Amino acid sequence: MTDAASKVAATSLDAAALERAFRRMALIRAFEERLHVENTTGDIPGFVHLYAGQEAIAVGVCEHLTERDYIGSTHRGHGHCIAKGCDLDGMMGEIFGRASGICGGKGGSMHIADLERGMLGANAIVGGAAPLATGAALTHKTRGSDGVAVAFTGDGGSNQGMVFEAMNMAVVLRLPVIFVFENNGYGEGTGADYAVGAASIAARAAGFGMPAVQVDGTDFFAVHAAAGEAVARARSGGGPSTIEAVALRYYGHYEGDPMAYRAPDEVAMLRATTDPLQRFRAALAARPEGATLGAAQLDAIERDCIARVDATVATARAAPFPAPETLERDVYVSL
Amino acid sequence: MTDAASKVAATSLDAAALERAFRRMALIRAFEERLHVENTTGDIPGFVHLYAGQEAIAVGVCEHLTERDYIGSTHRGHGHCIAKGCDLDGMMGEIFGRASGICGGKGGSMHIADLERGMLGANAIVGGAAPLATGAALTHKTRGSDGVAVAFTGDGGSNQGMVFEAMNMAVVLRLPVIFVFENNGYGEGTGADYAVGAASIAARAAGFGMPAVQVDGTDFFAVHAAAGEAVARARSGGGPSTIEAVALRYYGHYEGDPMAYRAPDEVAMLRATTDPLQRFRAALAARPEGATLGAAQLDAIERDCIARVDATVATARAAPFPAPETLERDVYVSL
Amino acid sequence: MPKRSYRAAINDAIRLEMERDPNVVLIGEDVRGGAGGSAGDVEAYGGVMGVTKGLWKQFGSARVIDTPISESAIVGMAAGAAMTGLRPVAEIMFLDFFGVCYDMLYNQAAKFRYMFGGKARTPLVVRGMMGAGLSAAAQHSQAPYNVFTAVAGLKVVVPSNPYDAKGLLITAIRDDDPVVFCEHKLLYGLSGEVPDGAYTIPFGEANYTREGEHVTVIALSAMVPRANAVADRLKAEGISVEVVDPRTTQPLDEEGILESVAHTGRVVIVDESAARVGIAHDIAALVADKGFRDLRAPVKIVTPPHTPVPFSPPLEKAWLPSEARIEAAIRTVLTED
Amino acid sequence: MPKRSYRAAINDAIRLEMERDPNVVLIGEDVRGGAGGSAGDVEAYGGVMGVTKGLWKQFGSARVIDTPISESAIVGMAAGAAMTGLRPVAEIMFLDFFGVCYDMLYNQAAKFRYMFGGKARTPLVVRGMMGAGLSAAAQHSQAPYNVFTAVAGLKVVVPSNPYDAKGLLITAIRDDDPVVFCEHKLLYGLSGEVPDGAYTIPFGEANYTREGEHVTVIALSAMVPRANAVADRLKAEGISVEVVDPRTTQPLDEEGILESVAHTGRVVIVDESAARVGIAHDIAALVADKGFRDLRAPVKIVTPPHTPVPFSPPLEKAWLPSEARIEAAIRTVLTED
Ligand SMILES: Cc1ncc(C[n+]2csc(CCOP(=O)(O)OP(=O)(O)O)c2C)c(N)n1
Ligand SMILES: Cc1ncc(C[n+]2csc(CCOP(=O)(O)OP(=O)(O)O)c2C)c(N)n1
Ligand SMILES: [Mg+2]
Ligand SMILES: [Mg+2]
Repeated sequence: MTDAASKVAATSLDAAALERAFRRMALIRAFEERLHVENTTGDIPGFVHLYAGQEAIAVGVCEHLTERDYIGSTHRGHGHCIAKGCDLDGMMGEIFGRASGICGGKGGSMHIADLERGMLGANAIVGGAAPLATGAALTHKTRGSDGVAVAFTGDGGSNQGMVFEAMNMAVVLRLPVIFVFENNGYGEGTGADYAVGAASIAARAAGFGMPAVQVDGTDFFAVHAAAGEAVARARSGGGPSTIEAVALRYYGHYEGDPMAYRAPDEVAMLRATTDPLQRFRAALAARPEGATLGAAQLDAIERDCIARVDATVATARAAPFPAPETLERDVYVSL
Repeated sequence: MTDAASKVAATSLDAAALERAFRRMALIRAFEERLHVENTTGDIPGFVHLYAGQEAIAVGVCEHLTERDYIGSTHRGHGHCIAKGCDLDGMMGEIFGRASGICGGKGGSMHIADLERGMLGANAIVGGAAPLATGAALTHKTRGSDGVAVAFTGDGGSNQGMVFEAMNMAVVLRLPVIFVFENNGYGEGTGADYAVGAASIAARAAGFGMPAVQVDGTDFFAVHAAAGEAVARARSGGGPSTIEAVALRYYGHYEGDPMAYRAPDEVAMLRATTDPLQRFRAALAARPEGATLGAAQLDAIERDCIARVDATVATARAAPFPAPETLERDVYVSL
Repeated sequence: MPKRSYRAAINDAIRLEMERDPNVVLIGEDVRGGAGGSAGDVEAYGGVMGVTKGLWKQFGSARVIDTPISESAIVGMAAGAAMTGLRPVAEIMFLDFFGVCYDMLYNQAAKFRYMFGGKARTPLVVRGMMGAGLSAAAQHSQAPYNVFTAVAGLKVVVPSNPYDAKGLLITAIRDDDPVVFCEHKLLYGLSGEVPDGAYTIPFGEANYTREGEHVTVIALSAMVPRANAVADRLKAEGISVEVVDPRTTQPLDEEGILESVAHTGRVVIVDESAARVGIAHDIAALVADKGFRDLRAPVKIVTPPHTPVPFSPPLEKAWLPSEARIEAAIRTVLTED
Repeated sequence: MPKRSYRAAINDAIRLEMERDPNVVLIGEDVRGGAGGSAGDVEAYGGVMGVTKGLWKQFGSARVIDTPISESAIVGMAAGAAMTGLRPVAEIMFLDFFGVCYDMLYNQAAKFRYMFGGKARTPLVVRGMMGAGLSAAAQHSQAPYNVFTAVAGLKVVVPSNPYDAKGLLITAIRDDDPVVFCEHKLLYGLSGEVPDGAYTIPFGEANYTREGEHVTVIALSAMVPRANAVADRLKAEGISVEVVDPRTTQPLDEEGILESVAHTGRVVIVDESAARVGIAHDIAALVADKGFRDLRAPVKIVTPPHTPVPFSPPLEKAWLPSEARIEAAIRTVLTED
């Protein structure tokens, strides 16, 4: 599934939808590129894991979702949050550990959640989203709604026991959940080619008895098409699906990671040849909307996004840290 | 793989080997049938899970193993213990909770172990044997020996996360371990057809990137042939394999289980049509050894086994219970 | 008042809450029993101990959900369902199995509310059986409520009789926080007065099962009947024993405990959970701090030895805190002065 | 004596034992780092915190084994290897992850010897980092050594300085029982005198890091330097504080602790593990029983609040037991009489 043009035909996105999708990818990119710089100031506490290079996956999937659909995310969750429509100031405030953060500064980058928008949380336990999203799918099924849930997991996380359990559970109970495995090549410093013993994550998932495909995760249209099928299947009672989307990350496992496990030119090559935003532009140029949504407009969107991120960083930096009195709040609903 | 006769050809067992195999199956059968009766006396503490009906699996696999090979077992472990050569009096004493038990009465039926014989223990945690046997295989690999390890797991246990993790780990590290899944139709009161979402346990395992076959677990020769290939592969550095062996159990999940989840005539039908010992006899009759190892000899072996079990029960019942002073011993090697 | 067993009281609580609220679902292994297999559409088990019998017949497979043997997916799915609006009651058959699924309770359900800045609600009940006494051996006889109590975000219930079991479970199901409900397998057959219909018992309110003057015995779960028996026996001797059953270990009724200690000045704590770092130690620490000025004798704790649970009946009997050991501890704190 | 960091001391201990005994193998995620991927045959990490750096280069992939992210298989494989003759050192990167793999420690490795009647040996070391202070948030900042200490069959080590870390880890690797070795991430950079070559420190022997007369402060892991700092500051005021570092929580040096309490009559326990059912409570219970007659003031414990670990630095700073809170507790037990 690498020929973008072919996929374009297969997807029914009007100009507005295409613009929204590009805007979301551009916003994720701007957000992460900016964090890469901000992190060097030492003002961001804890660990930050950037999503740059994987934008087409989060957006290609989430474009099929509404606010009543749920997603569960990972430690590398900024892209999923933005794709699901989380509040940008709340995210940035949280990452900076401020009171203005969407979790009041208690969670940080690895625990951003926006429950009203169906974003069930980033998760610092690798593989954690799979059982949780399976439960969100159970809620939809129990209530007879046609809502779905998506679990985002990495290639490394695909080897975690509870993820396998969740996949079998979803098949047995025929739950409307989509397991999206983002194969970005590495789990920390370990190659997916080493840690995943199977021919592919998708092939292994297929053995569990659900439709499973591998797509090029740098190709928005390929992801969007595969997700469209999976979401439609789930909504119509067809049960779970797996999508393995391959897209290597642009930065280290965490900010500060020297990446000694990657060939020196790997990332430069990726940026030059398979950048998701560039591929989106190329695909657009090859279709009628290319006229209405040309390079100039897309450039403007990218400038917009950078400006929005500038503003959100400024807001976050201006916000106070949480008050000490909040330390012992929010543990229980009632006690 | 259901035509026994064909398999016979495929296996190179001389008369002595055939006799030993039959004797072990008969001993397991006698042991379990007797426990079924003994349990009604109320003299056996705790839970007992009987292996009757699955004899061909434990024996078909363990006939390929020596004492330096390891096996990890389940809560339904008596058959594995006998097939691996555990001391019968030690087993029965343990099941009766006596000081003469192989674990001094501290473990019981669900924790029988005989480490000198490579039997790493029955395990009351479903799926527990898979990671442990994987570790025993690591010991062999690290030492450059050609020893192997076998993990016995049930159909229900095949859905446990750590079993999946162990399978992937074994493929990644190319470990000499064989995952034997005994599909006896049920996990407690739940059908394998319900709980295993995949087409088969073997099909799911194949997706992990290892050779995986499904065999008729009531056909000793089918199991023996599949195990022979898997063990040879492991010994020669070919890495892990999976064998799913299908053989329904004759008794309840535990002794006392009313089995309301099974068709009333299911077990009678099994005993009449696919009994592992009967099938072994039939296969033998169809080959030259049938002459030297005829019905009369096989009957004699079965009588032998029943007599041995009589003796072992008498010995166990005569043995004292463990002394209270032993309560706090054996927790640590040193303190 | 009608008599019910501890088992029946738990069943009754779940049934009433499932009737009352369509969001309550039951999830676990063989909570129905009989899915798949050759017998056709039956309820074969209703839980391995028969605790959930009849619920599948009444509520069907959509709300009484049998699962594969996948505890992480059971608890994780229940937690995900809880944070999205259901009120799942998830069963971990034997609480000893928390080892294969603890993350979903420990790092997920317990922490959602705090990590997410107070926005999450996770009305989840995880129930299971615990405790020694049936020769179920080392992996099926433990009582790990001490471990659960250590985790901020969880509530922990350890009912000691049928009346409490029903009222506390109804409270647990209606509670908006994750609750671990620990059923002692030795108590399932215990019968007592249990009203028909729903009633709740608030968390964090200890129950004085015996009132007394000379010594306070704090006991939990299956240790409560033993402590009561000792108290009744000693009464004849003129030794007046107050027995306090906290009923929930988080929240813990600190006042209730300290009040009794202030009253008697002497404390024995009987706890099956652990010989080290157990609930007994947690309560002893409370008393040694806030109750110190009232103490007239050392705080004695009666727990099992620091060993796994043995299989053989005589060993297991010696392992569990006995009435004899409870009595001896009482006599020690009474003679010390 | 040469100076080494806590990190280097741990690395040194593992290297020396791997040189000494071919059965010692290292198992974990990115203990090498660089398996697969596009860089070719490199050691990219040597542990996410660099603790195992250089070991793969020296011992190769057969003994420094990178694994998938499968903690149950890591600990389970290590346990199975240990019971069959290897002496594995398995890493759970962050001990918070015990939730996804606890069964293999709790129901398996810890219980083999007892369940199998004393016939098994499981020379397994499970090591990992713990503790708050780096804004790693609720799922990467916990210190669950209280949970491990509650389990019969496990030994638990909580080193507070480089010298102890090396000696205790060598002891752990040579020990024939399963040991959980808990490294505090705040201490990795701490430097101190560490001899070259192998030496062992026996388990169960507390270290008096400060000798004093007026009050005993029992502190563990990263709380020890804080307690020492407070002791040094109060000396100026003429307040003489004895600081006791148990170093191992199982076995626990009960005599060493009780001796100090007998000497001072006043106790403060500083423990990061938990606000409920922690090591502080376990030790307080010991003192309230066996040390009761020596006590002249309530037993005060200083722990974090009963909340998950918050992310934001000011909150996390307020969460961790501070020198100010330790000092306040000391003053309280000194004024009470
Ligand atoms: C259960 C668990 N094990 C290990 C870790 C440490 N860890 C955090 S991220 C990570 C790598 C995850 O790799 P992958 O799933 O491919 O996600 P990616 O970082 O590539 O997005 C690891 C090992 C963890 N957080 N949780
Ligand atoms: C982790 C865990 N979950 C649940 C149980 C309870 N249990 C004991 S045996 C069993 C059924 C196992 O089924 P299967 O693996 O097919 O083995 P079989 O009993 O059929 O031999 C269950 C659910 C357990 N012992 N351990
Ligand atoms: Mg990855
Ligand atoms: Mg089965």
